[in-house]
Amino acid sequence: MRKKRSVKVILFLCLVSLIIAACSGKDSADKGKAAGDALLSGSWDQALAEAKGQTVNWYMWGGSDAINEFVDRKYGSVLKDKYGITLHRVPLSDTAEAVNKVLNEKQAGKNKDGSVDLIWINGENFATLKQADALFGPFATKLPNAKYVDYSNPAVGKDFGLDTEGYESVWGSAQFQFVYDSERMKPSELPHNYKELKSWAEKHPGRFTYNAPPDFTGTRFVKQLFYELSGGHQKWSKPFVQQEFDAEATKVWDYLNEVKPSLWRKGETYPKTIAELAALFNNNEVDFAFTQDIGGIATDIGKGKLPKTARPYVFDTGTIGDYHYVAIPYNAAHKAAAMVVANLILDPKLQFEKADPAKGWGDGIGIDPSKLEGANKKLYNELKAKSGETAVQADVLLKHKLPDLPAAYTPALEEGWKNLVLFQK
Amino acid sequence: MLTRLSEPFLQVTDLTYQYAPAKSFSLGKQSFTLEKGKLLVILGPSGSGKSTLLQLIAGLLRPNEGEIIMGGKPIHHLPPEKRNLSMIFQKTYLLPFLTVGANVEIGLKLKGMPSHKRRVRSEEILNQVGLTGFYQRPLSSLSGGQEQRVALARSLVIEPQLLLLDEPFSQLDPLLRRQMGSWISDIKRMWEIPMIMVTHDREEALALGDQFLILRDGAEQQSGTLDNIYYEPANRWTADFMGIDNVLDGIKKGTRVTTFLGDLKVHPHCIRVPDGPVRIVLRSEWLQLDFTSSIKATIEGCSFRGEYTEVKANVNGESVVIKQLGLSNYERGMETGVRLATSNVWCLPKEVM
Amino acid sequence: MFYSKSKPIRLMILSGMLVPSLLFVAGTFFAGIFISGVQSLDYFPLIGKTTLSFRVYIELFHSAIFYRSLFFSLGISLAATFISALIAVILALWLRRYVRHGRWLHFLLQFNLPVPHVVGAIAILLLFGQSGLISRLTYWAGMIQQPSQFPVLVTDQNGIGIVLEYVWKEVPFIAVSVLSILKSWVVPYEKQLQLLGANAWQRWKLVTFPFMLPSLLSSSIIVFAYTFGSFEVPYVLGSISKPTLPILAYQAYLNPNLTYRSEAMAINIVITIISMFLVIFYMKWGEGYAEKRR
Amino acid sequence: MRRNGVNHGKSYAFLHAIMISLFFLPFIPLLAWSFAQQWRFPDLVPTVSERAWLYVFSTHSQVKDAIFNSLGLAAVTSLLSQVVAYPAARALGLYVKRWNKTIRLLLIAPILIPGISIAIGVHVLFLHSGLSDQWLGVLLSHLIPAIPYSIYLLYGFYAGYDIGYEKQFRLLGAGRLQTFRLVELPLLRSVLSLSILFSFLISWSQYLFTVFIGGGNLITLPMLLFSTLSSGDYSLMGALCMVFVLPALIIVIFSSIGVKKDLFEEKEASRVDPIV
Repeated sequence: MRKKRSVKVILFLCLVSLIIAACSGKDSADKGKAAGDALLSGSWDQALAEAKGQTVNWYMWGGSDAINEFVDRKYGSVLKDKYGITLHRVPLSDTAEAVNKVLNEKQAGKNKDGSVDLIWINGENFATLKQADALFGPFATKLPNAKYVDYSNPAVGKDFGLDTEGYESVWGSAQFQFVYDSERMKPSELPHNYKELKSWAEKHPGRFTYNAPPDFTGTRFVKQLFYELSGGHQKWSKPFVQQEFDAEATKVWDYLNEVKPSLWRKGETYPKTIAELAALFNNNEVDFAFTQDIGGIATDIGKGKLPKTARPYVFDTGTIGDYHYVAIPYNAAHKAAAMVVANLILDPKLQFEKADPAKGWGDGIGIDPSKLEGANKKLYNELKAKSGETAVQADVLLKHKLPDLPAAYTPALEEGWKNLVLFQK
Repeated sequence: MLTRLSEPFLQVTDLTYQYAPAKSFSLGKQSFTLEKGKLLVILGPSGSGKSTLLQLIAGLLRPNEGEIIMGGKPIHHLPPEKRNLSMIFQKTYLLPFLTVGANVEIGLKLKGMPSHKRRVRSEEILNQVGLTGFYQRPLSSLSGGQEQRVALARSLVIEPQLLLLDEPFSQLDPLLRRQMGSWISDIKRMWEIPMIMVTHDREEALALGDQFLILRDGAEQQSGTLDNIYYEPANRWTADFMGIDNVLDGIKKGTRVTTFLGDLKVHPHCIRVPDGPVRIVLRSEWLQLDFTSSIKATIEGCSFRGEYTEVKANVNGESVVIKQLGLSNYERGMETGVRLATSNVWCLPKEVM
Repeated sequence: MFYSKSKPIRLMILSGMLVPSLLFVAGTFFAGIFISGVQSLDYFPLIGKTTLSFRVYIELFHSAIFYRSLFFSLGISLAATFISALIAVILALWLRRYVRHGRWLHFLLQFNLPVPHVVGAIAILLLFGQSGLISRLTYWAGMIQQPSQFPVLVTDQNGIGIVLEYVWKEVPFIAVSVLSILKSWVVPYEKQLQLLGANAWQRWKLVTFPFMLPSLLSSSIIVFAYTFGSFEVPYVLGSISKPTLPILAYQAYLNPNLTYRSEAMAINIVITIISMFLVIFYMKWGEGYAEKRR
Repeated sequence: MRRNGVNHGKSYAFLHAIMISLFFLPFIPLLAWSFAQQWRFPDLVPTVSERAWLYVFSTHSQVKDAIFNSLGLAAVTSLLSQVVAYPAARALGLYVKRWNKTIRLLLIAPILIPGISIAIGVHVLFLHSGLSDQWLGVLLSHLIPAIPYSIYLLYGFYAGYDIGYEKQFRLLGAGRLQTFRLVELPLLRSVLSLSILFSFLISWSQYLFTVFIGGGNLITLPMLLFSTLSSGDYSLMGALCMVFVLPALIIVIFSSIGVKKDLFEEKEASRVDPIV
């Protein structure tokens, strides 16, 4: 049988398909934008009507089962029952994945029917998307529940120094806290700034570590160090300048490299996630863990992830706290439903449930308590009264709260840490 | 089916087949006819194209040219399953996951015969091949010969118009082989099925065949009846292939030929061979040792072959092979004589050798 | 299959049988590699880069981290393949004695063949971690007082945890393929040799080993290729300061900064080229022997 | 070879002990964690809770959807890959002589090329052709390793296949389809089921392709497992792992009792696994 010709034909066909595949799919249509504009100018009822029956793909960091459960169970059922919206939570290990996805779609010219409807976001991820013109909005102030939010407060209205301009809607707040075990340590022994932390670590070799940037809290741990060593947060609220940054960052790298031999595993490796750090703490391998939950660590204690005697506290030099938001990509397929979700999660009752460690996960509220009235006000006061020894007092937290660095510093710190600390022998 | 007697049952005309150009082998124009109840043996060494020819008839290969007419109808364009013939291969190709009965009746099943009728027919045919009561048996319980008989039953039960056999017994031991041969003869007689068998085994071929076709490198060397191929080899190669041990030089003149065995009479069919140097082909069984003979010979060696003794003798400086029935033991160097046990000899022109 | 068809038609049918799979593999796999290749050469029309350059490769080949990852990956694969092969051969030689009553043993041997690698990795993590089950057992045995005294076996600098997982998973794979040869081919040859007066070592050297070599080789190549390119296992069990090559590619690809994209693609191409060599080795040695044997 | 050695019993038991501990041991912590409420360092036994399992089976969790997605994808992948692989394997094993090895090299290459390289390249390709984030795209991406794998397995069968069976049956009056159904398929059965099972497993345990091409829209079990991994919920991780190995377990049990011929015993043994 003569195979030679058939083989040639086959190879030729393959080549053709290869070329077609490589060249195809650059069609771009901008019809999506028009629909989005109508949504922004229309009434809320119209948005509700449009949202009915839609499915919202909410991309969010999936590293906490308490959050996952709250979102699925609480928001999911309210959305389904009240608005006829199906909530589809997409778990991510890093929000950058979702950012990447939207940018990829934009590159590929997929300007409508994008796969991401809503992203849990803040900081440099928001900055990246906003600067790439890949966000839908301004929609935040269009939401009925925006009346509870004080966007004039710079801490809310600015995200890592970047004006949100209504392109993201607030969801909650968080502040970095250290966690120790009151059974292992007396409060008097605790370090209260990075200087003390270093000498504590050197006295207790192998008992301290931090989760590696770019994990969110890990980066934040390095940022706070950066503040302390460079003389405070005030001088960094301006745009990023490489030379100025490098001059001060060196101190950070030196500090971290000096403390390295005293760290867990001699700093050869670090926990990848905040959860891994918590597990080390729980197994008595290290003496400190971190948390971001303003409402306290009762949720994690209840789940057995932290010992019952674990307590949170903050450094005297302060810790970084901020708001976190949700944003809608410019090409989202279900913008109306995404807006309904963004509005729903601002509902005071749900905000309080989320902040309650017993019902939610102790996340700080995103709304402004002074804007509350009547029953909501009462609920807020009840919530405030609840926090026990597993949480830091709200006024203490507020007193020690530091703003986050402008977004451009984050990749610089993360890259620097990777190259000058992690890979440094 | 009624066919006019003058027309043969199977008529193959100018069949050719060419393998992919890379392979040089091709089957040249082949033509033959076959009557009902006869068995045609296609003989040839491996690579001679005999299997190709059989597969062309079966429909497993599509001929480049030529036609096959069976029962008055052309069949060369039909797929194998529409040709109404059956074939038995070297391997039995019985399906290991079916019982004996299921294997036998599979052809009937394919034709859509209801299962109780199938069973009756299969049991009947199993009886005929001597496997009564094997219907329910698993295939693994059979011996080699039994498997071959099941395969035979499976081919016969569909009542084919033509049975093709592709070296069917070459995997069996000699005793079983002979037994299977007699089965085939019986079936041919009882069922009157025309058969075509391919083999490279001369003994088997001669025992079973009515008609013969000898192939070499895709070309026909000789065809004809048993007498033709036994007594009258068409050329030196056929002579060798048919196991003729003695090929002697001779000078032909008219109806006589002169050799070192003496002056011999030429077979009547060989008169046409031009006078001059020729070759004489002489079967070893036509020579006998005889002390009284005038042709003197010296024994060079002998070996016993089970039923006969093959003796090598030197006659006038030339070696000849002689077959003696039974066991005989001759000393090397013994002086004796040779006698020719035939009245005439077959000779071939020298240039065809 | 198509006996009654003429040659051109048969050729068409044959092409029809092969074209879908070839087209599929070409249209997805080879097209994907093609695009990786193009992007690794800094070709991004969408952000205005339309000239090809080897910039990324030059940078890559000057990066210490790249080399460290490359050699780390190769080292892990080599160690995993070698240890697995060694244990597998010993296990197979041992197991062949029990061919008769080997049903249950076979079940055991096959048990983790279809278990996904991620599960294996997590299991190793929970077993060999410093606060894992084995560490706890040694604590109760009084050998250690706290987790940090237990040897570092996972997320370690030398990839011990990763190798452990691979060995656990691949030993049965190699053993099963070697065993099938040992059971079917070797015995008569060994007996023959024994009759010729060969002792156990000579029998191993002259018959057993050469016979199992092809299947050992082909399964080892498969193991090497898999362990070299696996992402999940080092992701779970690797130290973040010692990324393997696939992890490096993954991190670079996920970086929102597009300049890292071409780096990811370049690493990708390096991985592909190394693996392509393995494919060729496989076709040459692994399969060649198998066919000869048949 | 000491077939009848005296100390068989002892070494046999020893072998058993070693193999059991080697291959089963790692599953113990997984199973134990799945029932753990809290399990801090020195404790050998966890405080028991069925929370993780309740979550797995609760209607709110994504686990159920993930199982269905994974099952559906794996089932369609394994069937489609047989459909594409069967003719190619048959053509390569029986008919195509010229260029045979080269074609096989091209077709089998995706098995040995790491998933990460393929996934990244194919992701970009699918982004351009609009296949990413689509069910179809994910399916196609799962087929990339599955089809070559099936070709590889089935080719092994056809390379040693005696086509005489088919010839014989055509001559007994069977058409092409009948021959396929009555002869080829039964002979192919054990290899085919192996190919179906393993392409199923390839899809079932696929993470990178699903995450890249599906972009998270299509949640499968491996994706849940990875996101649970970063959340540090070991109990849920243990439970998900147990769910995840279930098909593997069923297959092994099925293979050791159901099928007459041992799935792994023959030549195919060298053709299973490591992609999974």
